[in-house]
Amino acid sequence: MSRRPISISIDRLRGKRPATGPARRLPGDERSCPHCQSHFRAEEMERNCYVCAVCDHHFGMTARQRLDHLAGGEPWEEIGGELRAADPLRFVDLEPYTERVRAAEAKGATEAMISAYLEIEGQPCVVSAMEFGFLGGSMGSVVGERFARAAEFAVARNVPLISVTSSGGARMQEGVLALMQMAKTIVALDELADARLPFVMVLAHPTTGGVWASFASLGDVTYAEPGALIAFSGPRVIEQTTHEKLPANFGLAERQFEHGHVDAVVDRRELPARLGRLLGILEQPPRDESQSLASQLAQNGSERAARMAQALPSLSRRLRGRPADATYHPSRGHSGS
Amino acid sequence: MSRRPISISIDRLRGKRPATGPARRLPGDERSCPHCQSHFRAEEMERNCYVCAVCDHHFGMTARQRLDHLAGGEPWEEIGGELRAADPLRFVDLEPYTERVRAAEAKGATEAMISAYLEIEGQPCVVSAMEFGFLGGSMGSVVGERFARAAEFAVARNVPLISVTSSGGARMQEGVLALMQMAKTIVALDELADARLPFVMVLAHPTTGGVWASFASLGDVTYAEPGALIAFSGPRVIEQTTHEKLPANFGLAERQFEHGHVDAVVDRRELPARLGRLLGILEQPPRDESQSLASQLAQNGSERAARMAQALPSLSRRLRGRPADATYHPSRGHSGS
Amino acid sequence: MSTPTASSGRGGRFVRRIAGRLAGSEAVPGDTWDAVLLARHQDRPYPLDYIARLMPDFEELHGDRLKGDDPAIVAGIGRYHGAPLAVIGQQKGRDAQDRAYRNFGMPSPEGYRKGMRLMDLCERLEIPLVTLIDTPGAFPGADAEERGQGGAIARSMLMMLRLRVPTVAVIIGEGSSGGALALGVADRVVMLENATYSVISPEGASAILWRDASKAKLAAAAFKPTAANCYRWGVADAVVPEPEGGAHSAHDEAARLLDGYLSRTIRELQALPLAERRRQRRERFRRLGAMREATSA
Amino acid sequence: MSTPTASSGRGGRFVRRIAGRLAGSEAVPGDTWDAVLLARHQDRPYPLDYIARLMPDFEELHGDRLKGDDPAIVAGIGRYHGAPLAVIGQQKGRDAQDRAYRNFGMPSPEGYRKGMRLMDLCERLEIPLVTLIDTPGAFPGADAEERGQGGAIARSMLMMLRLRVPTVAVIIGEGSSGGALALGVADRVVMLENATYSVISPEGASAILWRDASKAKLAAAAFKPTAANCYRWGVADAVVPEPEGGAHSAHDEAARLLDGYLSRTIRELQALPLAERRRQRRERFRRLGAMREATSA
Ligand SMILES: [Zn+2]
Ligand SMILES: [Zn+2]
Repeated sequence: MSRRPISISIDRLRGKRPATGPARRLPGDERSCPHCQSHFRAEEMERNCYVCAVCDHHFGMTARQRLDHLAGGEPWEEIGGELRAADPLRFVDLEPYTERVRAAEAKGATEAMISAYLEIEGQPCVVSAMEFGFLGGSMGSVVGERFARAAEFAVARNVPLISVTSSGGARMQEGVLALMQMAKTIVALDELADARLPFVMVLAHPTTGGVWASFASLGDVTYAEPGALIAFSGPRVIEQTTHEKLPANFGLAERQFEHGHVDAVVDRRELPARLGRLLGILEQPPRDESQSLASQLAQNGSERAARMAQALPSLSRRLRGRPADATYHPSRGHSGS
Repeated sequence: MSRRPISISIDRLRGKRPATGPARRLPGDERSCPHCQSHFRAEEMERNCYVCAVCDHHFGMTARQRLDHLAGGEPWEEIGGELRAADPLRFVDLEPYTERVRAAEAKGATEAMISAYLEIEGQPCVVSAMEFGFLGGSMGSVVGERFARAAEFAVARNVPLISVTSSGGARMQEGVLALMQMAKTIVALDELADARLPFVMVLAHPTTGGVWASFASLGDVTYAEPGALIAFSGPRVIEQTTHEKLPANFGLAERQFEHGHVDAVVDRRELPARLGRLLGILEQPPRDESQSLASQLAQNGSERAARMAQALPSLSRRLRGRPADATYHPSRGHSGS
Repeated sequence: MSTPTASSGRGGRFVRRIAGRLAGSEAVPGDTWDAVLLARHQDRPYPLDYIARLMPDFEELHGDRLKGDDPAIVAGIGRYHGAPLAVIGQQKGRDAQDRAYRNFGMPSPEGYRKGMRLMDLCERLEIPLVTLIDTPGAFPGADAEERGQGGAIARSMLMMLRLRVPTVAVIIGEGSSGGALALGVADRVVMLENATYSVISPEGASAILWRDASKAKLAAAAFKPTAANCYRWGVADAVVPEPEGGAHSAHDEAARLLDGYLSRTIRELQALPLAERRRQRRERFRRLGAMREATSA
Repeated sequence: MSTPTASSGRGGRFVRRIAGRLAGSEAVPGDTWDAVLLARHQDRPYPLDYIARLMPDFEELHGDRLKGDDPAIVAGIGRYHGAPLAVIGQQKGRDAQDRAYRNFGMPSPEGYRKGMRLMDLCERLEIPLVTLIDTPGAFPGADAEERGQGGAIARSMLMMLRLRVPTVAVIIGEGSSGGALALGVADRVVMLENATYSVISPEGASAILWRDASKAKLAAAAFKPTAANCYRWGVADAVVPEPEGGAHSAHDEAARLLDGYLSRTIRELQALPLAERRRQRRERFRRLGAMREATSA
């Protein structure tokens, strides 16, 4: 595996962004909820993590908003931020790919994924967050590369990798090279697995196509946001191909949970705490400390058990006559292991 | 793993069996087919591999008949034949377990499975065949042990393992020790896997309960005989527990094939040829011979391809300008690897 | 034919695998049915009761990534004595509604496959595994059969056998049939004092062997499925004491007693080299059984 | 913004991953739609046609051991040059009835899981694997989605990436979308001369990008999915020649030409140490892509 030096643009820390950076304010001063028609001002939206305060509808978030939210407003360190889309096919559909990219970049994002090193509730980790606003969050070469570098960075720092997806799938304008990014993300996860590091997925609306059919399906633990569409083929393609009438909740997070593809549907406002707790659970103690700690605690556990066992005269009768070394004797001390 | 010396009773080779051995003739002179009511004499049955010549119904076979059939009438070498059932629980239901075993042994079989070393169509292998006539082919300690020794024998001789099942499940009269035989068969298969040896299953009627839920489900390749019932819970238990009305073909080999649990439904009369061919396919060439053989044949293949490529002037144009070492050049000789 | 206590007899000699253990004192016969009732007591702690006490930080995982999520099996990862620990357990319900939801602790293939998904996670992230076994058996349904109930159980056993991380199986209540053993192929298999482990439920055996559904007590006495007997047979490696009066009477205390055994055992297993742990695990299940050897065929 | 052929330009410099290859001659533009039609020619050999010619002794395996058997994917083991070889391929039907039976070569999750079952067998028995790719994509059905189409594809890729045995993926016809790549994560990826490999079918792209179902030719020209282009981009490691006139005109010859490549390549891969083979396989997919680097943010 070729390991390029990992470049970090620390000039992109929160608060130091250029004025031409991502819009911190939503266009206009208000947004209305597509579900319940409630109106919210931009600062109300931000305060409530872009969730409707009335009906809990989860609005889209930019990648930067996502990283800020997970980092609890603390700065984060971008990984692979210098990468930009190229146009290997010189692709033109209704307009040239280069023009589409230029227009997307002009809105402030540099690509459809930002990878960053940060802390969630005190747990250091790497997060790759997708940006649906950049060409539909489509996965081209830069997304694949930023994801791979995120995994490699996580391996280098020995921290878990988290990804928040929001994507229409592979970026068609990069042709078969976009398809190959699916495999690239798998390679990255395999390296992460070699390092015994966890990979946690957060499926935001929408997670479809080649993103769902690659790394987004492979979380050790997989959360989804309420109402997120999660599918390989979107509802329109399915209805056109098979002439099936799809249920209204087809592919939504809640239904994917029922079908066993998601561990939990988690409200975005609870996500940092939930992720922080999970990373805490998964943290491996340093090898040596682990053994001594385990030994200590086991000793404690055994002493408590021994106290309890005083009240169990019936047990010793039942266990009588057995080879001592194979039996659990709560009243006996431990030999060092 | 403790490796007991493997004991082989070669005095049980075909033709040398004591008169008190298994009945080579079926009781009475005829049997009638339960499906089409046709009548057959015993020698007709044997000639047609105990398959109804009219409707192809597969009758039951004893383990010895099965081994004779697979070995093409050639002798086979029993493995673990000295093992006999014990009565660890001193179990009594409507009659004592010891009496049931005594009665079953009196009919000629020594237990519900015979393991043997033999050749199928010239392919040496170990076969464990079950005997439904011995307490419903139930798996007790002896069946587990004979299966495990079969796998260990296969490892020692570096040959594949085949099993033909016909069983009602675990032998209840041996209690939880019978249950443990399921795990024992799994251990045996894991040893076989360590030795990179194939395990081929033949599911005969019926394969149910703990046998289906252990080794019988784990064939690298799994054949089933037509009409064989294959299930963890039998139809009666299911109907009593869930009050479901089961379809007539519930759990039958053909339906299990549809549900993806069986590779092929194979007529018994074709079984030896089919198994022989499969073992031939799976046979690993000796390491060194493999490489030289492969090298030789690849050379041949390449020469043929080179001849063909003469007719392909368009190809060389299309491939022009590429780095030579990454391209397939049929017209070029091979460098040794 | 010889009986197990006779070391020689007509036509064979006893293979002394379990003879040493059987020579010990017999179980007290009257206790058997009581043990069956205690093992199934509706106030007995279930996996989530132990988990809540042993691991306040616990993340339950859901779904087999194939078809669905089976509430009869709970699976997840928690923080245990300063390190991650994975738990898979069969979960019965306590009230009528919950019992139906949990399908009376009878897992479907999806449940075992959820467990295997967690085993895969354990393997990759090097997390030890504890299974908590309490089931009347795998669910006997036509759909479950067609989705591969037998294969799910078999593969679960194989996967447990192959795991490179330390594993402990605890029979916390009723361990019946292959549906229990599917989670029972561990480095150490232990039973709570009042747990039972058997090839079939007494009711099932009664219907099949006695052809009379009312002979469950008789069947229980015949199977002798108590912890003490399973220990004698080598099926259980240890018996973990319950609070006086049974685990149902004091969940906290039951959890503390289990904690003492588990924390010590996981530490001991982690101290073993991988190859030795796997050798022991295989050997443990390879040797179980009781049989004679015929002197002549 | 720079274009790929310019090595420097406004705001960035070109990352030279594929620049060397792209500097070669462009594909002949008129060939693209012909290649699409040829790749889908109904007389083109399908996996079972190659298998019958390369491995007269072949055992097709069926079923995913979970839910069913998918006829859109064929999988099995055969005797190839004196040793076992496993093959997984997408199988289209030739006549109307067979096409419907094979679901037009669009696999369901069961198909990929049948493939993974075979990969597991390859791993355990040390049997090399060849995949034969020919699909318009994975089946877009609601049931397939609910049974985990996305996860099946992802896991198939991961499993191929992790295999310890030599693997070769051959695009024999139409390689479209993740449904094709699911079988394409191999040590060597090669394309037949008239095969195509693309992120989406021209028709799909036409409907989505041009919002007009009739622009498939335009889409094909834009995607440039030919073997020659895929080779230039590093997506294909080699191009295997077809008989003059195309593989559909001479199945035997097409099989012989493939045989020459496969037998040599499997032998070469077997000669590599495992660690080196896996390193190469990872590196192969790790490096694919084309991008710029911004000099300043
Ligand atoms: Zn709202
Ligand atoms: Zn008949």
